[in-house]
Amino acid sequence: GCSSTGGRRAEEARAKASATAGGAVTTPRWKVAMVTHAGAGDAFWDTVRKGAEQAAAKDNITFLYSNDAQTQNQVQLVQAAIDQKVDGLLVTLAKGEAMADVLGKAKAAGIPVITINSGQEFSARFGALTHIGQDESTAGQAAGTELAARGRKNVLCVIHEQGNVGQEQRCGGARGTAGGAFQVLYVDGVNMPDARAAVSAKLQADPAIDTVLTLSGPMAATGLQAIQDARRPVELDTFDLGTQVVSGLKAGTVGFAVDQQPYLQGYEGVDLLWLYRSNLDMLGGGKPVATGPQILTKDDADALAEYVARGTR
Amino acid sequence: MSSSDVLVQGRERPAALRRLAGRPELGALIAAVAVFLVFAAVAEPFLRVSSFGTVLYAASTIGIMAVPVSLLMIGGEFDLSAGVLVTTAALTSSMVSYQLTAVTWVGVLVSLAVTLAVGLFNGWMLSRTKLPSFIVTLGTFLMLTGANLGVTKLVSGTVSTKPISDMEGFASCRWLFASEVTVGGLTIKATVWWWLGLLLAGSWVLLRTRFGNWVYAVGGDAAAARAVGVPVARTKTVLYLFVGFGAWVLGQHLLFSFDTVQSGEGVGNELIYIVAAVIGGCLITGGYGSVVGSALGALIFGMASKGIIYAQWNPDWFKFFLGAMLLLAALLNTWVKRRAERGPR
Amino acid sequence: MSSSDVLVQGRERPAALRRLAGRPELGALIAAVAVFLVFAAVAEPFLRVSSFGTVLYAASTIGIMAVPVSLLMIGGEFDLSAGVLVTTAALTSSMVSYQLTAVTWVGVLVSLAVTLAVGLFNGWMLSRTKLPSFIVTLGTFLMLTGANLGVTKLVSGTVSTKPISDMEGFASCRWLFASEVTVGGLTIKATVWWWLGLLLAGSWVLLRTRFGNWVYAVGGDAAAARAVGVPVARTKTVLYLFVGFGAWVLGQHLLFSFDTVQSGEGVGNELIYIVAAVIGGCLITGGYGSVVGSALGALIFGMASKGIIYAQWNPDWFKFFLGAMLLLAALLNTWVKRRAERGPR
Amino acid sequence: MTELLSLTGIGKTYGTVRALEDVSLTLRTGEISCVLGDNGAGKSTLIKIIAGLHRHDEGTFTVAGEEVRLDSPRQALDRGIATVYQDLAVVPLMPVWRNFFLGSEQGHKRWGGLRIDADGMRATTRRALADMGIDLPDVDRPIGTLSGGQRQCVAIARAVHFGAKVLVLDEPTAALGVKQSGVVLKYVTAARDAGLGVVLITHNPHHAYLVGDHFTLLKRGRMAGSHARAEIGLEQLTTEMAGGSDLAELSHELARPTAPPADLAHPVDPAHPVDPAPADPADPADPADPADPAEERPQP
Amino acid sequence: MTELLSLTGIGKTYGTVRALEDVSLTLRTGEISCVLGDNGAGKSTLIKIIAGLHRHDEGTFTVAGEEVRLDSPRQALDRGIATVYQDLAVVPLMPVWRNFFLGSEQGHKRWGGLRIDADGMRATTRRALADMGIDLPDVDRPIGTLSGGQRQCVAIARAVHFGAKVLVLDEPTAALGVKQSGVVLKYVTAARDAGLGVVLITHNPHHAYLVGDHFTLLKRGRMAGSHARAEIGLEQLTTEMAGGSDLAELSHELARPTAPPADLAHPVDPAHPVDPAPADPADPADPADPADPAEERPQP
Ligand SMILES: Nc1ncnc2c1ncn2[C@@H]1O[C@H](COP(=O)(O)OP(=O)(O)OP(=O)(O)O)[C@@H](O)[C@H]1O
Ligand SMILES: Nc1ncnc2c1ncn2[C@@H]1O[C@H](COP(=O)(O)OP(=O)(O)OP(=O)(O)O)[C@@H](O)[C@H]1O
Ligand SMILES: [Mg+2]
Ligand SMILES: [Mg+2]
Repeated sequence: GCSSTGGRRAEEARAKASATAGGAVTTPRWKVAMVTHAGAGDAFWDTVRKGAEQAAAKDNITFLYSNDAQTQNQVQLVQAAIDQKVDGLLVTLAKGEAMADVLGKAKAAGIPVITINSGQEFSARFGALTHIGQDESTAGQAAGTELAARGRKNVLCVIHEQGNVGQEQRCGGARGTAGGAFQVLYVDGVNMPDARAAVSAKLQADPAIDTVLTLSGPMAATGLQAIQDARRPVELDTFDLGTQVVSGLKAGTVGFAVDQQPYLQGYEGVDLLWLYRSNLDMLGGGKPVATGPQILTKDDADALAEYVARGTR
Repeated sequence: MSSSDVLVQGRERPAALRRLAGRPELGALIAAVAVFLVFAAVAEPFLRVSSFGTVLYAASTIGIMAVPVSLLMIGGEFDLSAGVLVTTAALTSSMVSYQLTAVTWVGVLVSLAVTLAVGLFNGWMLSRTKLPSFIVTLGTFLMLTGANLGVTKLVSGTVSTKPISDMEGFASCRWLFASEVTVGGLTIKATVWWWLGLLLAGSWVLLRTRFGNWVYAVGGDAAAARAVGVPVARTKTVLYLFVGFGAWVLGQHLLFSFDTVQSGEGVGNELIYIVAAVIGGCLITGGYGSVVGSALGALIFGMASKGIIYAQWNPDWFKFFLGAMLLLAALLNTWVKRRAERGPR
Repeated sequence: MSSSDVLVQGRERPAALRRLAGRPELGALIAAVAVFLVFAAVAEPFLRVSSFGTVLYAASTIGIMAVPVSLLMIGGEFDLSAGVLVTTAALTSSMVSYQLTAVTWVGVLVSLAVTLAVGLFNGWMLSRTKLPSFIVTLGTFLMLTGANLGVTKLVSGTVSTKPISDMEGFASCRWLFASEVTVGGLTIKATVWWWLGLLLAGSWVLLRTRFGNWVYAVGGDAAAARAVGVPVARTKTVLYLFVGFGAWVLGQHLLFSFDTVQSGEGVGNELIYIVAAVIGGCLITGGYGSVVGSALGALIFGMASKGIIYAQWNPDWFKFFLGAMLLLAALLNTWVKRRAERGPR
Repeated sequence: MTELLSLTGIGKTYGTVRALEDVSLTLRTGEISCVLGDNGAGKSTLIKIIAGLHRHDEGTFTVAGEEVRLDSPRQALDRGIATVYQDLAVVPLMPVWRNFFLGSEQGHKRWGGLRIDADGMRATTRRALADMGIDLPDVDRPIGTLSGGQRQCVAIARAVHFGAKVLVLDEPTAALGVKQSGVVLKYVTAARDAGLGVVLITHNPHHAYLVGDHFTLLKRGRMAGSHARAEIGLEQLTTEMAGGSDLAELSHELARPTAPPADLAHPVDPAHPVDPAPADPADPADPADPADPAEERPQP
Repeated sequence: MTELLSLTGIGKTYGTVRALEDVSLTLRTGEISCVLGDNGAGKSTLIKIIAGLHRHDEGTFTVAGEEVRLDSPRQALDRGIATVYQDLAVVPLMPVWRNFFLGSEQGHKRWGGLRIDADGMRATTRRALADMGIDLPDVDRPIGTLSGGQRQCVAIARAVHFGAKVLVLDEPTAALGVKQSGVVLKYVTAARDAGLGVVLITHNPHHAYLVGDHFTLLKRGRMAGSHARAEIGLEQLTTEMAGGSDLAELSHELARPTAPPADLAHPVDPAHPVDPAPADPADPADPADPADPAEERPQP
């Protein structure tokens, strides 16, 4: 049987107007590789990649993407990109020092490098042209400031990948500026029922908690469920976006979201490499380019909904 | 024939006592009680009724899979793909319903067909190639992980599925897979009923049917079982189908309770299912164990992982405590079993 | 005694042929060649000398651990803590040197002591408690994962260690564990030499020493081995010490090549080591396998995982391809072995 | 006497080992066919082909006149061939009664045979074992904790209990005590009398001659002789089994306590053939050797 | 004749099963002590205690005058006790020669014994097996691919090869053919003559009486008799082993082809005790039964 509501048909109806125009550049077909420290199937990184792919399509660039969460594997992937003699390299520097050697090799091979997302402090040192992104600590601090402004007294920061530097920095930054009590909870981000039970357990154990801060869109959705389970008036705030975050913002169940515009990081990374190769341009003269943090609230929800549903915000 | 002519082979202690001591789950039961007592003592919120619901929910989401996984282990095989298969089930159901704009029940049924097909594939590969199940299901595990991501991106354009809560049939599916009832402060989720049902069915099949006898036999000594006419390949394949069924149930719960599904989920959970089975008394080499034990294993895991949170121990050391708890539970388990076997003096 | 009086038990084909066919690694060798040929055909960059260095490096970081892990598997046991133990080794070395402001060699030695102690703990728990190694090392795995994080946070305040490249001894340590030589475009990292050394040593010990004989025996039938006087517990403990040693080597490489260490890493690698061993012909149940095979397994894994990158296949499907390659390699492996055993007609 | 089984020119190779070559055997209803031979002669291999555990590489194998190539023991069982293997084919961790009924579980009537009748199966097992002189009050014990002979008894009792048209026994009395051996031989003759065909492997020529109707001798995988009972006497059979070498000579050597241990390398001297002791097949009242009842069965 | 082993009042319980109770045994140099008994009587259990595989729960166990409680077979081996187990204790996947030397590997001199002498070990294995009448050109085959009897021969050859002061054998001849059985008995007597003590378990009273100096009878875990050779004859031994029940009667029944299969439930009729056949122990020239050389060994 068919469903008369929702589903693909509804989406198609909504998206009738949208159309994409093909760009036309005259540069030869270059090859750009992006190597990130993302785990597989991470929505945030998917958005980064979408931006990069869009820019590559526009700039007549062959775009190669690879990712691995482990330092040594990410280094090997960068090396593999160098072996493939790419024309440009985009790298995340979540594990700063570890990349020093291999980026030196890229430099020696004459490959221009731009760092994205994390690792602003290493970028120039390792000879990158520029850095596009946002320091996780800075984002955390922005979240903390917002929490303080909203008068949250007791915050629970949910880290869904234990030992992940970026997530630690987000929580760490927020702890620094939030003012009130601040706790951390580790959950298993690939086991949502368990994560949900863990957060509700924590809420049951500590009645003082008045805010849950999650670090990704999907975890925000799980956090909302946990709050429901715990039957307590707890506010949920989050980093990054997602369909459920936007609908949460709209409905008022999500207080605010800290966004760093992942699409922009990917898009600008590729585009700047293209500009550099075709015209030796460099945005900001090589100074780091910030893509966030941006605090989004109920007011922004309506405007964002369409882009989030499309997977580009 | 006079009874004196019959050799009495040694003299035996009362059989009932020995039978209790020989039950694979006795140790797990005592370990579960011990873990409960520990947290009851150190974590005041642990004893609240509402907390009990949370722990039960956590245990049930492990336990639903631990039932077929323990049966499979008694049958002498592993399934490393069990964790991601749950995600596959949820993704399939969601994407089929969404893309066809069909009543969600269509997706639910297609999803069942897919999980059973994966189980069939595992069983078929195992019996045809004679490869160890560790390798076969590791292959399936990697392929499913890749396919979950690849297909989702291909179909949805993103790494997660689109919400389907506004579709027809969602409410009834949700009722079946993700509803909850609250009785006197205790919230019981649908997964708990499913768990209970699977537990009873699995236990009955194992202990009271001819198929259960075969499961023990193929795990204990496949060559001997084959020699007396047990269809070894078919038995193992059916066990993989069970795992597929369990993954389907849990996958539907995942979908209808969270509305959207991330394609990267489920990785690593297969180990937790195996742990639950082993803590519950299943031998890793097969041929021994019980379904009830796996439920106790799931309960221990659920209590330990949530108990640490209720007790508010330093979260940095969470995994450390969890590992220590598991080790202690397993130790207590074997100690009890050995004591029981030795019997009263 | 006349020779006619001696029973010839069946008539046998030339032993040399049978012996080659009986080698556990024959199938893995052919599978490795096949994987190489596939990527040589589809991925142009794969055949470059520099790429060869990258693949070799990737293989060596798996292979260093696959050597002791395969020995352990031949001895009939698992080690799920092998992956995080590598991280523990790197963390310990870094933090000890940094906190004591000592020559890095101090940290390196303390780290060796720690990894060996973990190996000893695993072996001791195994033999004292008679728990399956799956459970024991899963406990160690969780505890180490927790301790890696907990101790690092306690000591460094963050989840990664501080850089130590400006400390005394770093250069010489780096030379030993993380240097590289380039010969005609081919860059060979220190790990490759370590791998080769461990491979030769491991293979020699397994095939040519009394201890190697014991390893086969305790894995093949621990009760029988015990009955003829083999010190089963001691043999297994020594195998765990080997794993500790391998983890120490790889951990030092990570530290001295990347300068800082993330405390959350290493999880999941233990499965890759086991896969390398199994693809290389080790039986999951113990008693059969070879060290050289584990090296071929590591090579297959390294070639497949990097070959997919060189071939520029859709990264979304990376795991899918990897799983398919592994399954095909394992299939080819068994097919070859079965053909070889049947012999020429 | 209809033909139950017939093997013609059977050959089997394990990898590089040639275990059987050109072996033929025929079994009819109400007949006991004994297979004899030295260690490693290929007896178990022959049995495994009949039982469907291995496929033969050469020759033809017909069951009830139909040529077959058995792929699994199930097929053999379905054709009425029940087997006791030398390595027993029991699952050590399973309780005795589950092992007893494994593959032929007994269903409850009420549940349409789906639910097994555990109590009934326990009782049957206990009874079948008691009939063999093994009183095991607790048939819930894992069979791995039984003694070697007890396990053997379970395997034999199982095959006899479910035995259909052909009963195949691989050295059933090897691990058995005097009494149990007698019981097993009694089962064998009872099965024959009930019209079954029996293939019996044993190293004990007395046991063989006591019950056998036909004797097949294997040597290094080949047939070294095939005799009907009428054609051969116990002495001749014993001599052929021993490969023509002299075991009485051995008794001599054993009797010499001064025999130097260095002599160990040449235990059997083939140069001194002797005539084995003649048995007394005539007098049924003559109390037979209790361990090896050498009494001849009168021809019906 | 110094005392090698002495067990007094030994008891052993497995979980809830009482396998041994108040059993005593003494072994001196140059003596063969036979342990006899029905299936499940506790013979293997007794052997396992001597071999260090199980600890005894009650009683005292002294080796060379010193009271011991062996924790591992290694300790027994170090005290010079070599054992052949009923379940053989071989590792199926390992090559024959590695199994042969397992636990007693032979080192190369040049490497300070660290490196094993594989070729030497192969040659020794081949030789030791050939001595038993098993010619195995390829000792690199996994031992699991050998026939049951071949495996038994490897286990026996191993114990004999490394045998020190005490040789313990659990039903060594059960799976063996006529020739191999003879070889094994010859080894046993040679070991005795070399001054070793031997504990021998067998179901074959002829084998036992042929070589034994002392006979211990077990019944349901208790001693049912303990006799020096001088005190007991073959007939009496056989009767005691058979538990006093009548096996000749069985022969009668076997001889009746009309015996109804329903009778299967009562195979042994205890009501008809008979006198077993008298053996002729006097005449060494009398050619003995080749399968079961019943000839008596003259007292030294
Ligand atoms: N591991 C065990 N656990 C429990 N019971 C056992 C175990 N091993 C043996 N038994 C029991 O102990 C008793 C004696 O067994 P044992 O193996 O010593 O007999 P046996 O005299 O060697 O018999 P057979 O001649 O059949 O080999 C038997 O009742 C047996 O079932
Ligand atoms: N699975 C196998 N792989 C290789 N060779 C085998 C295998 N099974 C048996 N053989 C060999 O085949 C030959 C015949 O073995 P089989 O087991 O049939 O002998 P048997 O007559 O039963 O001997 P026994 O009386 O000792 O049991 C032997 O040489 C044996 O080593
Ligand atoms: Mg045989
Ligand atoms: Mg025994």
